[in-house]
Amino acid sequence: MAPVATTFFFYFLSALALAGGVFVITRRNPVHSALALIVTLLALAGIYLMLYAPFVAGVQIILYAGGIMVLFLFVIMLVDVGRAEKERQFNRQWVVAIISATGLGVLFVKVFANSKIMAQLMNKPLPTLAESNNTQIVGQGLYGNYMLAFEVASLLLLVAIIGAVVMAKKKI
Amino acid sequence: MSDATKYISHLELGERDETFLDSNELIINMGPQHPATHGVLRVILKLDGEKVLGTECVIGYLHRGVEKIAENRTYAMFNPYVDRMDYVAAVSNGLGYCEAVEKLLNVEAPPRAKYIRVILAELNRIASHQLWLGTHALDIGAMTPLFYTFRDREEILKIFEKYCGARLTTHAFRIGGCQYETYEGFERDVIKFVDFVTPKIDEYEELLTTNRIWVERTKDVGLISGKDCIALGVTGPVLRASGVKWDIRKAQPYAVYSEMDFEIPVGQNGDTYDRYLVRMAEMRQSLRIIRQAVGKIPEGPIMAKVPKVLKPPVGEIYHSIEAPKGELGYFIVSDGSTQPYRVRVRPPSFVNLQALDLMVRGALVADVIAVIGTLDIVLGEVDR
Amino acid sequence: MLDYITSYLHSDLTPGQAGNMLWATVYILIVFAGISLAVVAMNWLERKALAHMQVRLGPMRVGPHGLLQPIADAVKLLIKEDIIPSEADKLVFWIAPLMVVTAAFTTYIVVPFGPTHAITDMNIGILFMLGVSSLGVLGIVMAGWASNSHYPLIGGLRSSAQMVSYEVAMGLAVVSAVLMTSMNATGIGTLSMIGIVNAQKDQGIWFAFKYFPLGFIALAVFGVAMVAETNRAPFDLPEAESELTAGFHTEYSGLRWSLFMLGEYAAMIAVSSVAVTLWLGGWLRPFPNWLSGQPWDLIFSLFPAATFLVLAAIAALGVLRMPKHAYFRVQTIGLAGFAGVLGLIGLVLLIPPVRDRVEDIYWFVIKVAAFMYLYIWYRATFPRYRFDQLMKVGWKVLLPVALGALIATAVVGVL
Amino acid sequence: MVAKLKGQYGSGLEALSYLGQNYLVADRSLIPEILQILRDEEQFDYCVDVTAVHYPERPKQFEVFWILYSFERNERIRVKTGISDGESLPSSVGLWPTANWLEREVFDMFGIKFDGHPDLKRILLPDGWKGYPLRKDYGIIQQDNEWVQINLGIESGQ
Repeated sequence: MAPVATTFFFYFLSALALAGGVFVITRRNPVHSALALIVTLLALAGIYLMLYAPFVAGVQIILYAGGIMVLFLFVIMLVDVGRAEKERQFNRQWVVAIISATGLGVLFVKVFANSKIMAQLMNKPLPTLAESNNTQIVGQGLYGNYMLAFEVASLLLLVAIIGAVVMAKKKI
Repeated sequence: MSDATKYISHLELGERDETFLDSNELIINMGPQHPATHGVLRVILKLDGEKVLGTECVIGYLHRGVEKIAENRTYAMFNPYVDRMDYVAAVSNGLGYCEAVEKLLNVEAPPRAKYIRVILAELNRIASHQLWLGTHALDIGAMTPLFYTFRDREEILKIFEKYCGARLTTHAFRIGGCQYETYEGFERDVIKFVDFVTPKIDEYEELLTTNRIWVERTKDVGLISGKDCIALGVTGPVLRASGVKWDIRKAQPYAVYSEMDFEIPVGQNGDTYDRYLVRMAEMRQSLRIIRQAVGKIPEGPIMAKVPKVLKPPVGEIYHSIEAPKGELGYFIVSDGSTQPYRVRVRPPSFVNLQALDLMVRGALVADVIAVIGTLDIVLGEVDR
Repeated sequence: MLDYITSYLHSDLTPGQAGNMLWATVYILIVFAGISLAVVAMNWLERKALAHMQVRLGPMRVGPHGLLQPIADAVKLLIKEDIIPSEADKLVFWIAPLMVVTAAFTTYIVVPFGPTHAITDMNIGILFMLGVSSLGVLGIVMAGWASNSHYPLIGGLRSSAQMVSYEVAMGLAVVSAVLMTSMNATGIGTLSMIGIVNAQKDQGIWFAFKYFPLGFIALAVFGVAMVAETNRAPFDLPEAESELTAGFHTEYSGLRWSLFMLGEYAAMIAVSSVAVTLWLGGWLRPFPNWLSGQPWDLIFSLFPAATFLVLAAIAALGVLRMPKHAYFRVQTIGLAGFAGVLGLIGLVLLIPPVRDRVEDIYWFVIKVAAFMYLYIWYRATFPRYRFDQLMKVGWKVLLPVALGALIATAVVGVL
Repeated sequence: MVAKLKGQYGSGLEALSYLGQNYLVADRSLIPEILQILRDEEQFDYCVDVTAVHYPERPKQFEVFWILYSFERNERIRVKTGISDGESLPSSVGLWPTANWLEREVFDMFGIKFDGHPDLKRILLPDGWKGYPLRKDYGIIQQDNEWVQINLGIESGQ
């Protein structure tokens, strides 16, 4: 399908993601923060769709927005929000944060301003991504070339699950 | 008793543990307006997640001072008031009160009246159990049995209506016998009802007894041992489901139960499922009693010779009967005047409700509903 | 412009794939209206069917046999006072029902009512469907939290735990169906909803019967999990009325509450559509192999018209059986009108071009309707599960069974 | 049984029967022991009811009853004692846990205190209510107007 109003959707989704991100860190009510995070995640899923990566978009929705955020909310709802709002926020490292954020920003601007690097990046022919068999390509990649990495990652997750069980259970 | 604290339901509603992440202890107020508390029962639940740590019942929302009213009415005038206590088993209430006053007066109702009393009381027991079954199943989430039981209960209420003009608060009996002779075709109607309802009880059982979810929801829920039942004074089907074979109809027969041939169904485990089975079996036994009573009903007067103005001699009497919910007792003190000096009602629901805390401690919220249902309380009787 | 409109009519793609915005919008409107109508009809049917299972009549007063009851209900809900508790989190309270409805309706983008009768066909169709429908739980959790009251909070917690648990079993069951799509010459499967139905067509077997009983087991697991996902009896714990009064929507009233109901029923239809698409051949007619050939094709294509004509006949019978009394005159006329409309639809469906276009949709709808009937049937039959039992069923029964079916399918497929 | 008890306690205890129902009349001081013996030695393991009667004209204003039943002997017995206003009684919750609510109700209705009761507070009437309704000097339409006005916001509940 031919894309429609690509520029508009790109800026719209980006703005949504940015606004969501800002709200996540500025809201004092943790539930509001979590909801803002959901907006960010959904906007990112939209951007993935624009990048002809529907599989990643789908996984983003089903795992992050539908799964992990539900668990986040689950935990947050059990916490006394009134107390949490009065709690001291975790922003004691704001100096370091500002320095690193500025550094990253400067780097981005530099790269963008440097016409040589940009030209090199832009002139590369974009690989044609077929939307119609994206899932199949991802599947072949994961279970073909990157089999080992995939299995290592799943092992890591298994370890994490066992660790969580051990930590949650007082006696086994 | 050393382990007396086991039976005491007293919530420590003190300060909550105020740590940041560990504050999932929840105090929930269930009722007095709640779909599953069968009226205006209020239960304060202390929860850890969904687990019940303790309960406390707050009752009295329907308190009408029945006992105080009795002291200001004559014996005959108080008779209709007792119907308003356990309003789903009004006949049993009336039966207990009339027999107690008769005892105090030293008169005895004629046999025909006694047979009519037994028939109506057993019909009422079936009606009460049907109402219990419907609402209990509805609490657990099965809607359909409610409509089945209400359809069949209607037939009983029709018989009541034909007999005495009222469906619910019947005021069917008078001190000394019955006021009304049976209407034309009463026996036929009752037998027709017995034939009609016998297969219907199988139908209820078909819906529930082997239903896996029903069994899972009720088996091992609200366990109470026979010993605990006796300690807490729990009577009726709850006691029998815990394996204690005790029924006042057999132990200390009143009316004409001594002439009836029936069995006392007992359970073994004392869980909600057993209580369900016991009540189902009790309905069948009641049908058996009704069939016998209709067959044996003698001719004769329906009213004993009682004076126009009732003046029982000075004295006190305790008389109890097996109401659908358990032991319903009347303790009446007479000072020789036309009005009772003191009437104490020993309500089965009130005493049985005490067992709630023991039965639900450590269970889940959903079990509280099931246990309130299985105790078969009527708030009109709890609060009086 | 005219060309733009008519060009699509000759293509055999969905409007989304063809990139035809106009027709996509038309399809969206049709699907939205159709689902809303289906929800309204479902409301009436559920009450009637449930009532008849419970030896009562159900709605009888508003219109003949209560046919206008849903409309009366809708009007009542719209004009009801909209209450927001003063201590509630207003923004979240406001968004929650919208979230539920949006999630439920968005899934219909990929539901294939026929080979070309879908808004669009995505490469990740089934994944999209599961993902978006799982967003509905966010709305429920938000509603439970925003009400700032204990019962809704417990309802919200229950529903989040329940949905997350059952999504696992549901996902595994879906994967085993997706695995079956790759059992062809190329060995490449598909996640696209239309692709899955086409795979069943090409392989000549509905996946419910493929590798019997493996496909059927997966369908059964999905069938249980989908009831739990949509919070319906016997898994209606988040809104268990006897325990939590009304669960997460205790504090909601009027329009917002009706949005929850709309979302719930739409979600029920959506997951039923998934089950039909994945295992019961979607829009394919029954017995394509056994009863094949031109005459059978014709007979099966007459089914939609026949259904409407039979319904019209039943309604006409109802007209005859109406009491002959002045009081019932309006109702009798109304029922006769209804019978007339049904009969007219039936006659229109006999016209060959209409007949051929509608047949796919008809079979799809019939299969979904069977699932919807199951929902009603469950509700009349089963008591409610307790929370720990619910979790036990989800994790200890459904999950291993689904996993086993998946592995067995893979093994059998490779062999 | 009666003879044995009588031998033990003598004049403080009377065993009577009215209309075929047996009852013991005991002194206030003997109550804890007698109840203990009835439960432990005579197998009266089921406390049917605890209640009271008010006689305002007597010096010992209240008569308190324990109605007991023995499953073993299939027999009922009543124990009664008289106490004056303000006097308290030993709680029998330790003997029969069922007495918990029953004693609370007696307290609620008559104002009789039970020593050693774990949670003696009003049960049927609201916690802040004043007056004990089943006393004879409490009129039938009397009510705690103050409580009604404060808690229900109406002039009167009548």
